[in-house]
Amino acid sequence: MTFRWAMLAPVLTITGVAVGFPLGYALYLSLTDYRLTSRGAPDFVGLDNYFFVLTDPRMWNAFSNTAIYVIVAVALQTVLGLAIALALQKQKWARDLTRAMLLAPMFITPIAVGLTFRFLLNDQLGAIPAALRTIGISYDFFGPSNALVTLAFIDVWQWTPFMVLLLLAGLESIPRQPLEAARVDGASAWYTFRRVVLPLLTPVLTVAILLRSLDALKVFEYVYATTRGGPGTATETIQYFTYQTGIQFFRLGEASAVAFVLLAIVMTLIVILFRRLQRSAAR
Amino acid sequence: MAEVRFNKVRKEYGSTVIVDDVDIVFPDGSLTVLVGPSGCGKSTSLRMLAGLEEISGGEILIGGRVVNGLEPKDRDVAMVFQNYALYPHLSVLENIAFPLRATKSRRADALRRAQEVADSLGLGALTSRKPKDLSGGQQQRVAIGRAIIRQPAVFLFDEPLSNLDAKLRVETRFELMQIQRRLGITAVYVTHDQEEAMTMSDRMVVMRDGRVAQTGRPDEIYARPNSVFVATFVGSPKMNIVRGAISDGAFISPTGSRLAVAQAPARDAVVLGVRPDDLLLTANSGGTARVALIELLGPRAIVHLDAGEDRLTSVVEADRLSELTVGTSVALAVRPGALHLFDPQTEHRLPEV
Amino acid sequence: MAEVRFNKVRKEYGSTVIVDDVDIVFPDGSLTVLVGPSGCGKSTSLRMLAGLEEISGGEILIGGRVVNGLEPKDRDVAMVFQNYALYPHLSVLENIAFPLRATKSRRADALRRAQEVADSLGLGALTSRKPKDLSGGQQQRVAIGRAIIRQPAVFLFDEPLSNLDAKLRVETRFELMQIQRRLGITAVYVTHDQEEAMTMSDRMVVMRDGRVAQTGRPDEIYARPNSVFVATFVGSPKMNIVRGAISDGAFISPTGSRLAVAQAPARDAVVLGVRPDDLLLTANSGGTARVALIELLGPRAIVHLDAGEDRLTSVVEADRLSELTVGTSVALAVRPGALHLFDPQTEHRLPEV
Amino acid sequence: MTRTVNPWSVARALLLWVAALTVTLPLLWVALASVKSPAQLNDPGLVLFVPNLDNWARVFEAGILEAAGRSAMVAAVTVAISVVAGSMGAYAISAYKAGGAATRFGILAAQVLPPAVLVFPFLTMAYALRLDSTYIPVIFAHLSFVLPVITWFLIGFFDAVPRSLEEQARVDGFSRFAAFRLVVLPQVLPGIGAAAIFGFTLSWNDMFYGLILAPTQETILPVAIAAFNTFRGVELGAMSAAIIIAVVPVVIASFFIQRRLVQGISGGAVKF
Amino acid sequence: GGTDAPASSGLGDIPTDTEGTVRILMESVPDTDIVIDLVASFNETYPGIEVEIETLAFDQMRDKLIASFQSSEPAYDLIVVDNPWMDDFVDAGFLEPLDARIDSTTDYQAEDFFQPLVDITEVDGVRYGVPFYNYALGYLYRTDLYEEAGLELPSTLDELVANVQQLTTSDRTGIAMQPQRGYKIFEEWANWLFAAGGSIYDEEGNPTLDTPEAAAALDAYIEAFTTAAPANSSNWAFDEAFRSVSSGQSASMISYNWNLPGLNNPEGASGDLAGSFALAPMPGGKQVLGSWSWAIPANSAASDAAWAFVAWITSPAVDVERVVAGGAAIRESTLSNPTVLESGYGEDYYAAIIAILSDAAPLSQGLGGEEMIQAVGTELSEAVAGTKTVEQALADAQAAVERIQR
Ligand SMILES: Nc1ncnc2c1ncn2[C@@H]1O[C@H](COP(=O)(O)OP(=O)(O)OP(=O)(O)O)[C@@H](O)[C@H]1O
Ligand SMILES: Nc1ncnc2c1ncn2[C@@H]1O[C@H](COP(=O)(O)OP(=O)(O)OP(=O)(O)O)[C@@H](O)[C@H]1O
Ligand SMILES: O=P(O)(O)OC[C@H](O)CO
Ligand SMILES: [Mg+2]
Ligand SMILES: [Mg+2]
Repeated sequence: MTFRWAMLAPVLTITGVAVGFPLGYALYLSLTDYRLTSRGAPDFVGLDNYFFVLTDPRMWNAFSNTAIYVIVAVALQTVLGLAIALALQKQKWARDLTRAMLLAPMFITPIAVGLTFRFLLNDQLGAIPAALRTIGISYDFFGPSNALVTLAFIDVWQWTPFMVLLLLAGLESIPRQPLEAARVDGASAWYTFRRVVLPLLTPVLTVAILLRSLDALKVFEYVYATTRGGPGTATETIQYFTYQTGIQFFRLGEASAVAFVLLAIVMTLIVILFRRLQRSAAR
Repeated sequence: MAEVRFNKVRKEYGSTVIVDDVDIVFPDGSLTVLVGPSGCGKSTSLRMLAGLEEISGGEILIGGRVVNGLEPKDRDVAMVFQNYALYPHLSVLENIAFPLRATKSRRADALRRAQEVADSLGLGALTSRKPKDLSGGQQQRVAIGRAIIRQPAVFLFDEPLSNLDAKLRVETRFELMQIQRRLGITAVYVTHDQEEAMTMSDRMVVMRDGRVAQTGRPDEIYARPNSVFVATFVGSPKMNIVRGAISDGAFISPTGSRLAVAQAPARDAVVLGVRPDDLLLTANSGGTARVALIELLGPRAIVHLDAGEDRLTSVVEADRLSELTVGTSVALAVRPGALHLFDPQTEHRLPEV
Repeated sequence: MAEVRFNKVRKEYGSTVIVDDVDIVFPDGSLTVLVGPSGCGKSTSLRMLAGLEEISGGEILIGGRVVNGLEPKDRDVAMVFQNYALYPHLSVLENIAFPLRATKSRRADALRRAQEVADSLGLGALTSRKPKDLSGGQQQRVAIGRAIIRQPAVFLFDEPLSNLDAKLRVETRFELMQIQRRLGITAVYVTHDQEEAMTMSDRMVVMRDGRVAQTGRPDEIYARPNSVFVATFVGSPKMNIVRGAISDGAFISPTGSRLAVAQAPARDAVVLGVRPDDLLLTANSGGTARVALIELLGPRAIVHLDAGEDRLTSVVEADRLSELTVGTSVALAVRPGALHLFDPQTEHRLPEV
Repeated sequence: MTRTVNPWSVARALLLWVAALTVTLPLLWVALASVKSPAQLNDPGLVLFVPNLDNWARVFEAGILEAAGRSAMVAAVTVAISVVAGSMGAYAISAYKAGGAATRFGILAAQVLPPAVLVFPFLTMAYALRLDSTYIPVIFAHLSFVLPVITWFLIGFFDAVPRSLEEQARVDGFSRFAAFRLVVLPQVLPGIGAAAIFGFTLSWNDMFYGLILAPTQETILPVAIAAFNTFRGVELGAMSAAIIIAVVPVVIASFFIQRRLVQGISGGAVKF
Repeated sequence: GGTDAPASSGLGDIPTDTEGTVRILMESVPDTDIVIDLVASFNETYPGIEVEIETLAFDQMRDKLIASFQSSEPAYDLIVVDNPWMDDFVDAGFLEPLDARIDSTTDYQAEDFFQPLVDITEVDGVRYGVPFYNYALGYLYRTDLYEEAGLELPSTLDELVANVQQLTTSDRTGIAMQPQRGYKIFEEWANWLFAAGGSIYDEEGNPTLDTPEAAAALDAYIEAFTTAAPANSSNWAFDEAFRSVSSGQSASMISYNWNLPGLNNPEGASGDLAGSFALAPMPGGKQVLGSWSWAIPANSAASDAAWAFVAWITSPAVDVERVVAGGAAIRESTLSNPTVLESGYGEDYYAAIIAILSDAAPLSQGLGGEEMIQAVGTELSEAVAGTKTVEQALADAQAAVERIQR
């Protein structure tokens, strides 16, 4: 139908240019030895970059750091977001104010959030360790075993509001009747939540988790503002790794290969997820 | 199995009173229908009984126990919602089993009982389907299954049939009555469809604007509605209501239409009600009414009449349509003994004479 | 004002045939009702006529012109959807005036015309409201106003009344007929409610599984349904259908129930149909049927009977209920001349004898 | 009627209080930092002091308002284009199933690509088309992530609009596009508002593309904020003032729009 | 590309009636602000040359600079180059050789620049830049605390460790360190390496990180970090360390020489502590050198005008003005100039700087400087975090540098 394509044309054109072109270009670069400091046409090296990065333990370390980060951050956001959304849904008093306030963190540029927490969590200069010390706790927020989790917490601080926003919307779109039916059927609040609310929220939850995970995968600013990937390589994430390889070390061909490895992994996960969703929707 | 009682029950939202000092007794084992126009407070009353709405005043008793403060789960009631409120993510069997599982029965036991209930409702073959793959009537039976599995003290039904098409509605209505009678559980049934109310109920409570307008057996209410409101609300096609005066065995409206009313005492100002089935027509060129439109309903037809400025309807046997066509002048009479008279001010029924 | 014609119209979705070689003529100025059970292809037919669905085969003609390839806007039709499809962001007046915007009328003219239409529909006082602030009946009239403002060649109605409650449905049905007759515009009206079809139509087209089952005047179809399907579909309560044999003025079913059928010729295997109004009961201790349940409908009652393994219904006058109570044994007879006989194989009507 | 204190509602209130404090305390700390002198900044416990507005003066002098203006402009243009193209595309995908179900997830996938890799293609394009002294390259780069997200958001909203509205308009005599514009679009306005605001924050918060692609000398807000993170230390006071400037208008706006935001989204954006 | 860039005259003395616009990308630091303030006086000599300076924070500036090299059109006419980039930029042909200009500029006195700074501008014997300012490191300490504890300045690494341990009390630590992974830890630790008698490269330019001196330096570094540095500070960089010292929570730090005026400024972060800070070379006398150099991009659209500005601002006379205003030293003569000694930050300070700059070496040599610094910095951080042994980390660092050099 021509109307359909005419309506789709602007998006297709713009994404074709704004996404398709850079994507294709980056794909091409990933097959060359392109360096930012080389000015001529780069040499075609086939899959060499891919072989190189796939055998580079630093990349896999960055992948696993990123995976841990995403899982910890998104899991916490989901649980907290759900709890807060549930609480907000029932709240009557000062509703707009509370909600507006709770949404504030997502409107701050992430680099600023990272810097703010770098100081808030500073053991000698920051308010939070100072407060913890008054109750006798000393915690090394950026120590080797804690730093990655600390970064995930910063992500939780900034992006739980987004979860709250989506889940609140999801909760408010759950039909009231099954919930009332469950009450009359004698179910406790917990049982109702587990067996009725949660399953009905699943589609929204899936979408929210997907959106957040895709975004959390891009973690760069917090690392950059606080640990620069350290101690050691404990907080080196895939985006930080790509940034260093591509821009700081000028090896854009290699960095592009990393990007496409990441894309392939994420696409695979999305396709699996999408299949499962389709199957569960069909059931 | 319990008697249910409303004692001066009130419900307010903010400053608006939705249900106002309602007193009703629902005898043990009876099927009582709450009926009334849209927005009159039927659902609200039912939901207060279920525990889904707080009660603003008065008391509700189930089996002699005041339940005002109790959670729904502590009231031992089961409810069928207007739109069934099935759990969309659960299968038919799991839907039916839900109340048992919620009250901590063992899973296997609950599913076995649910299978029995499903079989008894003719859902045996559909137990693994999801609600969206069922027709309206089947969904309705699942909702009933879920209500009966727990053998509660009271059944609550909120317009359970209104989403079904006409044919299915008649069939399901019949099944529902059979189940209620078999189990003997007190049932409260809400509908705005007076036909449903008439055909189903042991007792009928007609509500209007948050108050009880009339309570009684359906045939009693049909025969002796206590107000113009009840008179027009109950019965279909609805009762003809005209204002005028009676003298010399005839009712005359200000606009000149005339109805023969044998044996009625003379009155200056009165509201007269006559059911379409009781409005008798005779083709008569001197008649004060004219046939405006005829709707054929198979064996009978509804004849719409222009009588002065009043629009009246009469139900006639289809075989009389040869003498009655659009435009025919007719004389009107009220079937003897079928006259309803109301006070023109209060619109209350006048004492019979 | 135009005649509408379906010539061998087909509709396929993928490999499933939804509408199959349908031939219908909708005479100029007539109101034709398409009726049939849910899913039989009524809406699809109407939507092909409107131009909202592509036609897979055959031709549709409006006023003699083949419209197959045309966009809806080029067909000069107006349609009222089941859910009214009022534009939620526009006021009543703007909703009604909306189609005139497409014809590039001046805004002031359009609004003046819309006001006239609104007045004529009794919506004059509501013109600045938004659709959500209207009752169902009022919304329905806005939808009609929007359809009539353009004075199209053809009106299309897709179950326009099914969202209304029973009372309103009857009233609005009446208004709709009046408007259509006044304007004299060809109208095609889709419903699954056979009562609506019976009361409204000049011509009735009964559909089943994408095909036309019977076409004719409603009274003709009611009186002489050409198949078991049409017989049970048209008329309420639905026609009793039993299988058995006729001999000696009586019909006997295999399970032993018996109906007196005067003047019917003997037959070995036959399907017998009798409308509940034509099934006569006599309390008789030797009767083959038993009263199972009685539903009171005011002046009449529906009596449900167990007759062998058949479940039959009969409509009786309410005053006979004194002799008939649940459990009473009754003898059954078919009102003379009211017998319908069908072929047990094809389920087609048998030729009258 | 006596009501016992419900432990759930106590837990709920507690949770909300903790959440509110968790969100606001860091922000309050930032606000406090913005009126501290360099020496006072070294004392995190310092709450009572004579505030000074030096930091504020500094950020205003440094042109933070101009930077915010540029950011707002870039975000507004990005969002405007995204909304127009996105709503048309989302409608085509929703109503006409254009592209199939895979598109719905597919458009999101490119989101994970590192800006560090994508920025050079954009740059090459900007130079090739001689657009490097305009905001067009930044806007394009922002479109690469804002447009898919907005489109994706809107699909759900269009799913929630009954098809019959559009069909009604077509039988009322309108072309498909007119039906879309006059009838369907007004129904999803809340959704468009929600998506626009979300898209706005995405663009508003981006630093990297803005840094590389925006015209020389004309920094956008996140770059200006990040510029306080120098090799010789973080200018905490000035940065705090800049953060407040970036956040307060948006939070005030969200006070007014959050209700519509939630309603808009519950209209279907999160269904698929 | 360089093809369409306007031909450079290669001249040293640029006529004062030269017209043109010089677009410069610089890091936003106080030294840049001083340059900006001097532009007006430059225009008194060269009224036809407009100087446009864009300033960005370090990382932003680096990204933007590299991006600008991708342009076929000249984006900047003059840039400042940090030492690790010099070889890469030259190798890529981004920079114009300046020997001819330097040598033909009248009264320029190029030999007066501190030699280590000049070395950085030289690649394969050709000069591609002239010094802008140095950021050599030194030991910054609290004189009052040293006195109070009766301590002498350390002359060996062991004394340094012992001193900072002794300066550590319940509410103060002896030294604020900067073990943040990457650049920071390497920049700091290299001073310890020099103090231990080690070096980063041998004479041939091969890395020498896997040596006993390096191990001793790293052991000492870790010991000081665990015993005399603030708790939980493993992500600390310059900012945290500076705040710790300026707020009196730490007694000393190893940092850029020009921090001293800032620490002693009563308006600054030190408040009441201002005046009690002093600067000394590292024990053993050798420290890490950093330097920014002016350089002209090969595709500069106004290379003559750019050189006019560079030659002017680095000329002996203007350099005095710049240093008096607080700019970091590049010329020996400036530090003995009477005006500087009178109106600057004190003779001791300048003496210390002369000492520091006379024995200082940069972190990297040759290509891949940035990557080399990051790689070593990562291994050092592993050792401090305890995720690798000292030996392992140094061996890995050595291997990494060898790999990068290849
Ligand atoms: N939460 C509420 N706040 C304010 N008014 C309400 C609320 N819920 C219901 N009402 C009002 O209470 C009145 C009674 O509502 P109720 O649902 O009981 O009517 P009903 O008799 O069940 O009508 P229907 O036949 O349409 O279901 C209505 O006028 C309705 O608008
Ligand atoms: N887009 C479609 N794809 C496949 N099948 C369809 C589609 N639309 C309708 N159908 C099928 O076509 C058949 C006829 O549908 P139609 O809507 O015409 O029925 P109807 O007679 O109007 O029923 P109802 O009374 O329920 O409105 C149904 O079986 C329906 O499932
Ligand atoms: O310019 P500075 O003195 O802030 O420091 C520059 C860095 O050390 C460059 O590597
Ligand atoms: Mg209700
Ligand atoms: Mg239909």
